[in-house]
Amino acid sequence: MSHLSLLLDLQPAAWHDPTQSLQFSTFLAHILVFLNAHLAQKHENSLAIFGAFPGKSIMLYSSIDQTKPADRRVQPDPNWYQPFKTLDAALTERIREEMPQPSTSSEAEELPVALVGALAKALCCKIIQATKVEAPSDTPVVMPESRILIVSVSPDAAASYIPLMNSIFSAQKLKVVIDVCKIYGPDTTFLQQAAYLTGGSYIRVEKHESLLQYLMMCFLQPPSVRSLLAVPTTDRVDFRAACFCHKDIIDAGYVCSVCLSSGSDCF
Amino acid sequence: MWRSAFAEPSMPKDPETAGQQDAPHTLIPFLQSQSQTALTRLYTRPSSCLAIFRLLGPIERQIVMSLLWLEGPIASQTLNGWVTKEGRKPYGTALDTLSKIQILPNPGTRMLLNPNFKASFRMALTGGGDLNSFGVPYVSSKEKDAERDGAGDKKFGPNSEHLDSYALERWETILHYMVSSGTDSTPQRPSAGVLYLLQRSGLMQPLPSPSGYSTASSRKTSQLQISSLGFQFLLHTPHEQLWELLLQYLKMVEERQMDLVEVLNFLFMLSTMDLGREYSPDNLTQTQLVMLEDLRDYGLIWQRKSSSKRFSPTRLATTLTSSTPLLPSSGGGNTGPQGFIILETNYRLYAYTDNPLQIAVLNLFVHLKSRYPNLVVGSITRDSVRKALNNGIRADQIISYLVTHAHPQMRRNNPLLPVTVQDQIRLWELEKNRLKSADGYLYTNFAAQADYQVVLDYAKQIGVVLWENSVKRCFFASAEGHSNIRGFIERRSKDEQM
Amino acid sequence: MVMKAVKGVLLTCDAAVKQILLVMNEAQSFIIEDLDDFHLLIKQDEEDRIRRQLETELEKNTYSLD
Amino acid sequence: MPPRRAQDHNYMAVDSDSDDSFIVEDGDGDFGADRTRGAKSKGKGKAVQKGKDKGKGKGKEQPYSWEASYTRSWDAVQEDEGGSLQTAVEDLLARGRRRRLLGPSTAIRRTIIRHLILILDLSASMLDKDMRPSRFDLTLEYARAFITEWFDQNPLGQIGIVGMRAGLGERVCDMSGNPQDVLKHISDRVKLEPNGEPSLQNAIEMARGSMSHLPSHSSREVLVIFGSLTSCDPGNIHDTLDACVKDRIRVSFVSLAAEMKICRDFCVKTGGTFGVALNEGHFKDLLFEGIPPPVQTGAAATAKTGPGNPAADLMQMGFPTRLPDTAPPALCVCHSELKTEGFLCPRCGAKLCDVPTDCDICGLMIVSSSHLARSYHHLFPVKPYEVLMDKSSLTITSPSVCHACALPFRESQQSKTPATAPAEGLSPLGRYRCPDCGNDFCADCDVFVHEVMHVCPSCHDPKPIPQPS
Repeated sequence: MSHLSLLLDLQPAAWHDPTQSLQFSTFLAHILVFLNAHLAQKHENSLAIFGAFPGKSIMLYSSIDQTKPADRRVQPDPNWYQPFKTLDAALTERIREEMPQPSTSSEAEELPVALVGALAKALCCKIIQATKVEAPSDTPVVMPESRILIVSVSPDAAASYIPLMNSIFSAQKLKVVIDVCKIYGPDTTFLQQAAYLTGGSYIRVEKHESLLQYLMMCFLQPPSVRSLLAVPTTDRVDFRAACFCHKDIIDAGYVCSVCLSSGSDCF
Repeated sequence: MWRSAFAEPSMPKDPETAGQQDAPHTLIPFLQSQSQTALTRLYTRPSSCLAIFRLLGPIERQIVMSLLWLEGPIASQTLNGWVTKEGRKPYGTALDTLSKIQILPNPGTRMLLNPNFKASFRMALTGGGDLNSFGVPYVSSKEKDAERDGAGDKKFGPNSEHLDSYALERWETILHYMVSSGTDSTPQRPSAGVLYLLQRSGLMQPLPSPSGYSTASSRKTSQLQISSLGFQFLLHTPHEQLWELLLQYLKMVEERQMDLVEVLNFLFMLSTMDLGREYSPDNLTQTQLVMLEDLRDYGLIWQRKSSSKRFSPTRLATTLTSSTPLLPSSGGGNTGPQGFIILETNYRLYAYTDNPLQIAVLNLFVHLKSRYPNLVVGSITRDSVRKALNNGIRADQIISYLVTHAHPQMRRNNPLLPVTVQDQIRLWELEKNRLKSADGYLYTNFAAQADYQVVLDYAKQIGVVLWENSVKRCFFASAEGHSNIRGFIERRSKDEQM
Repeated sequence: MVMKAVKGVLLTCDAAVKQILLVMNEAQSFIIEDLDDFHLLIKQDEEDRIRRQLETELEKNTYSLD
Repeated sequence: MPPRRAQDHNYMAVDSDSDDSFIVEDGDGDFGADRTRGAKSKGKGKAVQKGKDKGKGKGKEQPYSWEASYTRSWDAVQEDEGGSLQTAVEDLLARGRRRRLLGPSTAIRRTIIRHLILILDLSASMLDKDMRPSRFDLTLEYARAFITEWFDQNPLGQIGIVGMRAGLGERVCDMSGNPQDVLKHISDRVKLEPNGEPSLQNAIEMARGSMSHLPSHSSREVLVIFGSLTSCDPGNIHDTLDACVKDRIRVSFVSLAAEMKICRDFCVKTGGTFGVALNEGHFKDLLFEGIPPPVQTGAAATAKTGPGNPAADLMQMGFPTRLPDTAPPALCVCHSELKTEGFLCPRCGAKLCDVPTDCDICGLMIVSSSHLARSYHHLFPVKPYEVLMDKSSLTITSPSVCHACALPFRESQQSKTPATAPAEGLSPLGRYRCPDCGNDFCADCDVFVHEVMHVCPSCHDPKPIPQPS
């Protein structure tokens, strides 16, 4: 069994931009099919979806805890597998609730999305789930091999560098693979490092209309299968740090021996 | 610590490697043997596609998924490009399986999924269509108005606990009947249909009755007795057992004039149903209505009464396509997915269970000494093992059973079972067949070495020589070779005379 | 050519069992020919009896704790 | 000159006559141990207790390990009257929390750039079997684990290894920043087969020499794993001690046999830590206490010698770009082999196999930013969460599920009966509140956040990160 945590970068500015070739509705549809495909893989596959909104991160859906009333409220549909229906209904509903409208919250858009929070929560859930799995006995239980898929549209938030790296390292310790699917915006160095350090793959979707195909071929298979069916891995990661004072990326500079704050010529 | 002189018993697979050496599901070969038209019909229903997809191995699944959303065919090289070096072999076998079950008809050059499969599987993922292939939920009239004012359905028919207990009770009735059939104790008999199935599958055989063997009578009256196949069956995991029975059921389908595709469709529909929900049998075909009763006997389906207009699948049914232990507590509660057996180097065995079925199974090869509320103490003795061996159980099966049901405490030590006990069990098995016998003829008293040589060579050609001794100038050949050898010799003697 | 074909059952066994069989043969002969250390040729109809007898014989030589 | 056996007590003292001083110091030594000990060593607290007893020399209640009866490990865990292990487990949790609370919560100054010389005793005394399988094997095993973990926590540090064998100090492995290099040198035990007498002075002098050139901002540490009770030195070892003090080299000892006055002196004077290993587990704990970067202010307090407050000077570093293995192959400057993947020095563009390292061409120190980032959590630790003891602190709006894992809080049933009130530092509501963002977290998440992740799930949401003060 494998566990997938999906991190959706829901930056309204990016998604409500009419000029983009990929509309949010279609994007959501693709994601839903992808999630269904993941659930379809095995009866035991589990799923957790987190939304990174400007300034806050929310768990949108989790197949682990059945406490959610949403499960039962949806009427069964004779033409659709029940879990799929539950998931889709719940997810779309939650996103509609949480997604800030661009017109209403203009100042909220200024904030970068809370990717770190979402990532941290995803890891917490992973560890909790792990402890839950191991609860019955101390035998080497078949731990669900879990991975995290980050669908990112917004650029790096230099402010969140350190916490982001910390959570990446903990993911490394937990052997959680982090995949990154970049849809809009410039390549994010931080996420590239995340993918590189955890052995995931960082893929930039060029042709948006075939997003689903990208998802299916690159991000669906669990790590154990990747050793047999290769996936494009990260190329050209850049390991430059951010200058602490101007927050811009430097490739050679000075590092304080005490606090390790790195800077270019500014000090 | 000295290693076992024999092959280690297969340890539980770790998730990493599990992806690579997954044995194909028992159903896959059966599907492969089916006709193309049948499969194509099968693939018209989304639920069946989903279920079959789940039975496939991880690589097959990935291949299907990669191809699913492509409109046109792609060159096979494109996909080969993704395969790593160590992935080649499993990839090849995966393609083979897929083509055999007609999902990927000809993977040789251009890859294109079976159109029906593609269409319905897409439908399964995205929803839609009007095939009702995931079962029509039962909606009573008052619930209908309840929905209208949005209150949702409050009553869910039976709750899952009740379903579990029911399924467990039914299932263990069958197994328990098998176990204790040899002994004098007479537990409650499963329904006639089940008995017939057990007998047909060769898991049980009728006691030789003076009236002479006849299916009709033996089905009703004569006492059934478990066969060696049955004993082996008992040591399998519930999941395997269930599928073995179902496969047998499928094999019997034709002679019962049932439509195989409909049967499969129904099974797969059950497997995708929602536990604890009630479904209405209205739009089931005649065949499937018949199945409804059979499966009720096996404990896959629960109905308030045979005539009721609704049914709900039990966990046995809904987890058909999963690999998890079928019933949350497959017996007695305190065992669960974890094991319950502790085996010591001194051949003593402690089983933390109060489940009569498990105790009965243990009784097959363990000499049980004392019984406590939740603990059974026994020891593996030569006699107890020999009894099992005489019943046709093999040593490996005993060992694998002990391994799979070993108590968490045991999993710490490696090898999991005490090596002494393992080897001893195997030795006892060897000891049983110290004497091998073969019918045949001893050819001896050859006048000339040449003759001997010629005949021997010929016999070797047709591969019937079991023993030879050139000094004594004689050899032993199995009976079936005799006619040929005699013929050969006669021909030669003719040649010599002329 | 001159040769002879004898119908029978070829028993393959270890040396110990063979000795037991030889002893049993004293009581009631069933061995057609003693081929070598591990092989015997015996009368076809005798096989079952031999097996049963051997079984009991071996049982005599096994001891268990309880 | 032939090494002269140090006889009189000025040079060396066996523990028997240093008991009185020992007990006290060992006491607070253990306290320090409890503070800095890693999560893995929970439940070893008991071992420390025994430590004091054994410290009293021939303690009545705790016999020496070779005369101890079979230790029944299950006695270590007590069940409560309900027969459940709940209380025992909670106690462990609480201990972990209390340890964290003791730890500093604000940004503190630690030496990040560390240089450590690991001195292994390879004298005949290491062949003793009082630790299974033998002192020597155990030491090697733990040394490997130590090095791996050390580099994981101090990616910018460097380790060298010196062995004490046959009265000489021999360099097992030069200073290197690459774990594989170091591990390679102590991989085969045959080359390190112990024999002869150890010589502390020779070894420490050698270590001192190899660290003399280091810049001021980097720490100089020596960690001695010492198995014997004697040391045969060519000269007066106290001179070496003074020299170490002068060079601000921090010497720590882990003794496998017993306390020696000279070792204690080394630690006290140079601000190191001293410990006598009671059993295998304790040995590992003592060793691993050396892993987290030392607090500089703390070091200044303990010894006049410690680097009080060195000016925070700047090191020039380069952050390379990693080439994928699809890149055109080129010669690397370190081994001059054809390689496709590698790292490019930003200044001279030379190709390097592995970071961190110094560029062989332009001498620039090459680190990847992730190496820097690895050390950050030492500098900006997550504030310990407040324990919510009673419902008074809850408002109607406070959510019923953990902010991180979205699971409902588990209220411990112990809280019902005051008789078995949970240990201090353990919330009966199972809630732990972050002082900054004011969100509640469950016990598991609390432990995970502080011991593994070092990120509060909600503090960093929109706000800028706390700048190092």
